[in-house]
Amino acid sequence: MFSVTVQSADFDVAAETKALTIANTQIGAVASFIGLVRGSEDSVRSMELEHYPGMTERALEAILAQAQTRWPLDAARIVHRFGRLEPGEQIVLVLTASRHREAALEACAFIMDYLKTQAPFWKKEDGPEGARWVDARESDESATDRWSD
Amino acid sequence: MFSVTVQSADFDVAAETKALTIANTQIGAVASFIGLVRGSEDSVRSMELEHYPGMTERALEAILAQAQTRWPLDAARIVHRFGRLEPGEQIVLVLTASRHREAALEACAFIMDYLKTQAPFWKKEDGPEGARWVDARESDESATDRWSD
Amino acid sequence: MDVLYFAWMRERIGRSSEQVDTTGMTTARDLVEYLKGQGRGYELAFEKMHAVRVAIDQEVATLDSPIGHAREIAFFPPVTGG
Amino acid sequence: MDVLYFAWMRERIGRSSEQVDTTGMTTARDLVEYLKGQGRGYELAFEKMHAVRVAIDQEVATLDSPIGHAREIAFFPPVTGG
Repeated sequence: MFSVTVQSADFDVAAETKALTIANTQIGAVASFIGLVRGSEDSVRSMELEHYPGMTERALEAILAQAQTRWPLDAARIVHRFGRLEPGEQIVLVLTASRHREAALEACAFIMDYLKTQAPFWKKEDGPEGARWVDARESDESATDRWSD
Repeated sequence: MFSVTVQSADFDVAAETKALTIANTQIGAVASFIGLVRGSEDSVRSMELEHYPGMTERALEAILAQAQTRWPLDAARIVHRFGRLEPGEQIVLVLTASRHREAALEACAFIMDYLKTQAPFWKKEDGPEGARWVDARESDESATDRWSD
Repeated sequence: MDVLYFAWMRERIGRSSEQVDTTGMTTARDLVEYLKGQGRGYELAFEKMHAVRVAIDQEVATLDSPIGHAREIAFFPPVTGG
Repeated sequence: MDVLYFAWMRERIGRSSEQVDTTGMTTARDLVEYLKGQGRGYELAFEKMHAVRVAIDQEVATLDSPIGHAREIAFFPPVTGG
């Protein structure tokens, strides 16, 4: 019901949603977020996603555990890819399921905000001027802060 | 890029997501919401969803137009089913796509809140004590109100 | 004028639509007053007016909205989709 | 002790992990000071300490965290996943 997977393969949001909800007809709401590689010939041509095996899974599980203490979730799942990805490809999937929509939607936003600053992934983009490591965004730090109370 | 469909058939969130994003590699974020029929032998055994053909599509399109004025969306879609549905079946899909996750996630929540109070659908649930029309929820009205400013 | 009913209002009235001659009526409320005199089903359908919603030509309206140039007016309870 | 490096820190140092004898070191900062003396690549990797993150046994830590009983310590830049 609460699980994370770090994989190089692509994922299917419909299949993941079905697997998450099929055993529980008390779930009325499923929210999801999918991150995609943005890019073009003139900007990002491909991306390499590095991660810290072992710690990544622990960090993602800790985020799901935190979300469970805040919202009445029936199920949640994170799938995050690593390795080489092209523009338009799926990077990350967050799924949250609850009886009510507010919990599912808010928990989904919360998990993404925390994932952005807590999960040990690093992106290296390849573009017309060569490869460069993506800088962390200040706005991601402040997005995490909005949940602290 | 911005479309609504009211149909009795089921939908596939993966196929809908792909169709929404395939032509635009500037999209970095897709948020989605799926509503499911909650129920069991002891509560809701099935549901009949009635709607107002013509007005329904207009109301959903108006909600997407409102969302576009508030967030920088690249694409969005609503699929809403009508007719007879069993527990666990998908009722509604909202998909929002943007460059950034905040816009996609917030617009998705906004669209669902407005859909709940603005789109002419009515649910009739069939349970162990017969069929009954679902009452509108006070909390849905207040969820819409939180967006007015 | 086409008059449409949905959900439990449709069930109480026993039909989903009908033609009504609205000559002399100004607002949706006038139409409601006329319909309430058309039998027990109508009376029950319009019994709790706080639970009655109105759309004129498929746009949300109020009981005080003018119906002069409308082609279609619909009555229904608060919506419960999503 | 296993010491791990990720992203541009790994590239600057030229390796993803190594064994370091941490006898006599108390905190992650002591380990950094030692590593900075191991060559130009290490110096560059630890040049901007505000951009260096530490994990001890796969848990987020700080430079002042004790490393006494740790099996694995990792250094990496701010994360950019999602």
